[in-house]
Amino acid sequence: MSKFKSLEEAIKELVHDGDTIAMEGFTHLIPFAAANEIIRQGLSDLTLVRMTPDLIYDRLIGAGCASKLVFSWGGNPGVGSLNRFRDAVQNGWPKPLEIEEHTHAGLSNRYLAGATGLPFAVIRGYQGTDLISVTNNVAEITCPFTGERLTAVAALNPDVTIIHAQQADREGNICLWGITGIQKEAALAAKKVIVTVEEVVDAFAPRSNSTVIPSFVVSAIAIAPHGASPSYALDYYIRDNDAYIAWNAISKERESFEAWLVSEGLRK
Amino acid sequence: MSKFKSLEEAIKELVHDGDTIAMEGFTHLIPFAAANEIIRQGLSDLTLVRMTPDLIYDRLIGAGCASKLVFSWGGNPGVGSLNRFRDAVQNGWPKPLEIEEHTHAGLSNRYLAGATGLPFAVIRGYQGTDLISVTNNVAEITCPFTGERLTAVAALNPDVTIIHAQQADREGNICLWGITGIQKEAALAAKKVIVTVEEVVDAFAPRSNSTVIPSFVVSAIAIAPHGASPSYALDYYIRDNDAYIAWNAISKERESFEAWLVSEGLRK
Amino acid sequence: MMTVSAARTLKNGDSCFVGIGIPSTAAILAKATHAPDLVLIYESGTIDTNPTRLPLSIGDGELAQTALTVVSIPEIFNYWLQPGRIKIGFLGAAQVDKFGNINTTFIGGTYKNPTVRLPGAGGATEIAGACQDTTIICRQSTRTFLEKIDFITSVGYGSGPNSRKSYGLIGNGPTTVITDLGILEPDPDSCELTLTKIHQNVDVDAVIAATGWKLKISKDLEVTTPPTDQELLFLRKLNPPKKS
Amino acid sequence: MMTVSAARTLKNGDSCFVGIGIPSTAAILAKATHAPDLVLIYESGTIDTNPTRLPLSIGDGELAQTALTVVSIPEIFNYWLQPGRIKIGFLGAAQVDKFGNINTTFIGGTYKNPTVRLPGAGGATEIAGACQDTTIICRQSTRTFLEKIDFITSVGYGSGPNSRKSYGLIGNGPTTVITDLGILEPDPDSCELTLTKIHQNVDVDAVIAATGWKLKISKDLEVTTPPTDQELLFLRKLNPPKKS
Repeated sequence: MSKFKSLEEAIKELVHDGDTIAMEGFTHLIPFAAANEIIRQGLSDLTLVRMTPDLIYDRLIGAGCASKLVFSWGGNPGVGSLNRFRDAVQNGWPKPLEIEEHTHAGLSNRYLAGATGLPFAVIRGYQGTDLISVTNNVAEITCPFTGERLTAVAALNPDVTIIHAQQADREGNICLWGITGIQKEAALAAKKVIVTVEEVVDAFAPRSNSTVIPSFVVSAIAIAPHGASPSYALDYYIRDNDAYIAWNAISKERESFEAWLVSEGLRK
Repeated sequence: MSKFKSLEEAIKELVHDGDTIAMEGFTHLIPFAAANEIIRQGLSDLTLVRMTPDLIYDRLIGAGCASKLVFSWGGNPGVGSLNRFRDAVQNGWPKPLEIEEHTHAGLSNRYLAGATGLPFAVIRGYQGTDLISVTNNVAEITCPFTGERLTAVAALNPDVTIIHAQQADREGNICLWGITGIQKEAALAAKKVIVTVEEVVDAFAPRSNSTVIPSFVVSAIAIAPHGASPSYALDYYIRDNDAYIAWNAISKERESFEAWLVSEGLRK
Repeated sequence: MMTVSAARTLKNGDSCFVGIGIPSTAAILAKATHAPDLVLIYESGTIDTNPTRLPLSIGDGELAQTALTVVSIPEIFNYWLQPGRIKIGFLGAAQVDKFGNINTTFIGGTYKNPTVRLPGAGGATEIAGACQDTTIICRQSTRTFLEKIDFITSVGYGSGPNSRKSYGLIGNGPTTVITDLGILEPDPDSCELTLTKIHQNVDVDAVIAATGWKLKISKDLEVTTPPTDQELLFLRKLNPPKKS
Repeated sequence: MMTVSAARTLKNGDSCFVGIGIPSTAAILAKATHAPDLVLIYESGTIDTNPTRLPLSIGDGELAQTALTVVSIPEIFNYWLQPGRIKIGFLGAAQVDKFGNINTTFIGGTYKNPTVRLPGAGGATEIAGACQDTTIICRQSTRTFLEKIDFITSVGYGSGPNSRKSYGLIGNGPTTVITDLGILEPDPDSCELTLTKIHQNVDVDAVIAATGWKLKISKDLEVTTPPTDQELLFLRKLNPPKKS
């Protein structure tokens, strides 16, 4: 009953066609290895949730794994646009992509509501924007004490959340540090949690701003060194910025993207 | 314009009769030195807010500083009752004490709402209890997505929050660790924040679970070594459990309590 | 015997929300004996603690220093307790009624003018609401086990089988009540607390006499197993040295 | 010049919510020159960072390693931005209207069938709502400065002076708009963006021609001070080495 599995096994056992999956990591610790495995296994009809779709979802969308995207900022950070995302939204290629679009505060609070076992969370936001009219899962709510009108966002509870962390210990507890983003909330909101890690250690060292996720809320752990590359893992490796820049050319045309899928062994 | 002041100055400048003040620290880092200074300065008509009134508010209540108490658990932890609190509630001595009573989740979420700039927070709780009928600042709220009925608690924004921390750095940033309780939320909910610290250091060492509060939200810092005693400051000193036990006898009778006030130099 | 019975309700691998006193002792005992992988969680924010001595308070430094991680108070309640992640919660009580509702607020008089003012809710209300199962630990007498309690601080089964759902409480409610006389469990249909186990050398009539409502007795009433030597030895070791 | 103008809007001791690109460069420049105690906060959760090079992304490791503290995403938005603790926020824009409302969602076509799909809101909507003051940085042309924008992603002054209050937005709104041609500020009564400063060697008619609405010109129009040698030197040093 060990939670340690190969990445292939973990994805095969826990992720299914049609699932809602969240893969989080805010510019840091993005679970690229797990995403590649999802493409390799040819999963389809996924609802993909992620604040910043980034290269990782550009790949999944271009590979045809997704039917819906829930997100709050869809660019190639520091570089420009996400070409496969744009091709899907603008031209429906390789298949139509339904989108549900939020602000960062809105989507992070959808996870927060999910993690706290509530059906919604309250924020001050969205009002006056055109987002309200195009986005589901946002509603007005009135303060029962002051009468003030605020915004409610519906809880998000993914079928599976996948994150990458620097370390697991031998009991299957998880430790990540540096920019820890929305990983804890995304994990705690999910029905199942897969974590890929750089390495397994005997004990976690004291570190500022580290986040520890206890084993008892984790479904499976896969050891995946460099599993966040081309993003970075603080104290392990830096961001491969050339890969981010190169992605612009790779993803620009459908043909160059498909050639890349084959060259990476993600498609035969 | 330094934020470093003597404790006497900090209390004199920032705390006034009639204020709502929160002094937090969950069994750990309880700001006893600051409370003694409030008694010494003879402040009155305070609304005291604290999850666990503990010995610290038993003293302030017995000394007649408070007209109202907002709390969620009023005992002498590990020992028994709070005698001055009971005398005020049961007999109105030394003056009547209005109480507003919550659960831990309720009161901590009142702080949370205050810290996040919202007029209320939502929890799953209170329903079915008799607390609802005796406590203000609790109301039913309906989820706009599911129709589920939940509980809203009103934001709490103290005039002043006072906490004790292990360290400040020379720029006035604050670091506390170990059990960090509700201190961050209580501080961020307040209009003004006073922090007493064990010592000033050049830089904070990396530590698991440390909480750092940036200088720009702190109003005043007073160096007060042993300022949390008889509670404890992790890595500085342990809880003086004898003092907790002794408090039961000191606080038992009005006379013994008043003699204690004089003997500690808190009253002439 | 209450401590040992409480410890035995904990299974290896469970997560357990622990308070100070008997619950802490029971949880540490369980972890030292049959449930080494028990995950202890305290409302002070310490998750997966491994205390080597009895904590003086719920926020003892020992708990922080031996914990896997320590989180803030809003996090422990909002992220960990409220969503129902925790398997077992322990609760004490000043008064209990036949539906396992608990009073820890006041005894006698009125709320505004109580005869005895008690500490209040603390974390108990949410533990009672959100833990998957709760275990109540309370000495049994006609002063504590009442037909009607003075104040409902924490909800058990409310006024019967449908109450918890109508209140939006996600946990199962009090599945075990451990007293100095025996163990009560809710009737599967009516949710009324029923005597299902009795401690050695205790008379059933004594239990009935110590109960403020007409106590129902399970037809499969069992006698609890007395503490083992291992359990007693460990409890003696754990008992903190008395100061003079 | 946009970078230098942006840097100059920052005062020593201010707190500033920074994005990547010109805002980051401007903030680092300000901190290195006239505002050493500027507190830089990024939406990735890094508070009081002191980067020694330009970050590659908003979540660059450099920002975490030089920060006073790093917090989670929900905390940075809910605890720090939403309550209005942050003095200045920087915003970019694909389209701006005369009330400083911003579009970063799509250009042309409809929301469901856009001609050009842009990244979307990110943190901008809340920065626009909750920072005490916001500074918009955007090149000025008739493609970007429009009478009517395709989508309101982030609210400036809405449809005029009372809009922000009715939306519950607690910040003051866009107090400065910095372009490659000059600086626009809201009229104190109408909230309409008005040209108040012009960069050296730029013609007022050129600014009017680059604006999609009938641009008002302040009667106290000033010329901005050109970058100083110190500012230029620092910017050259900061420019990251190009990779071949």
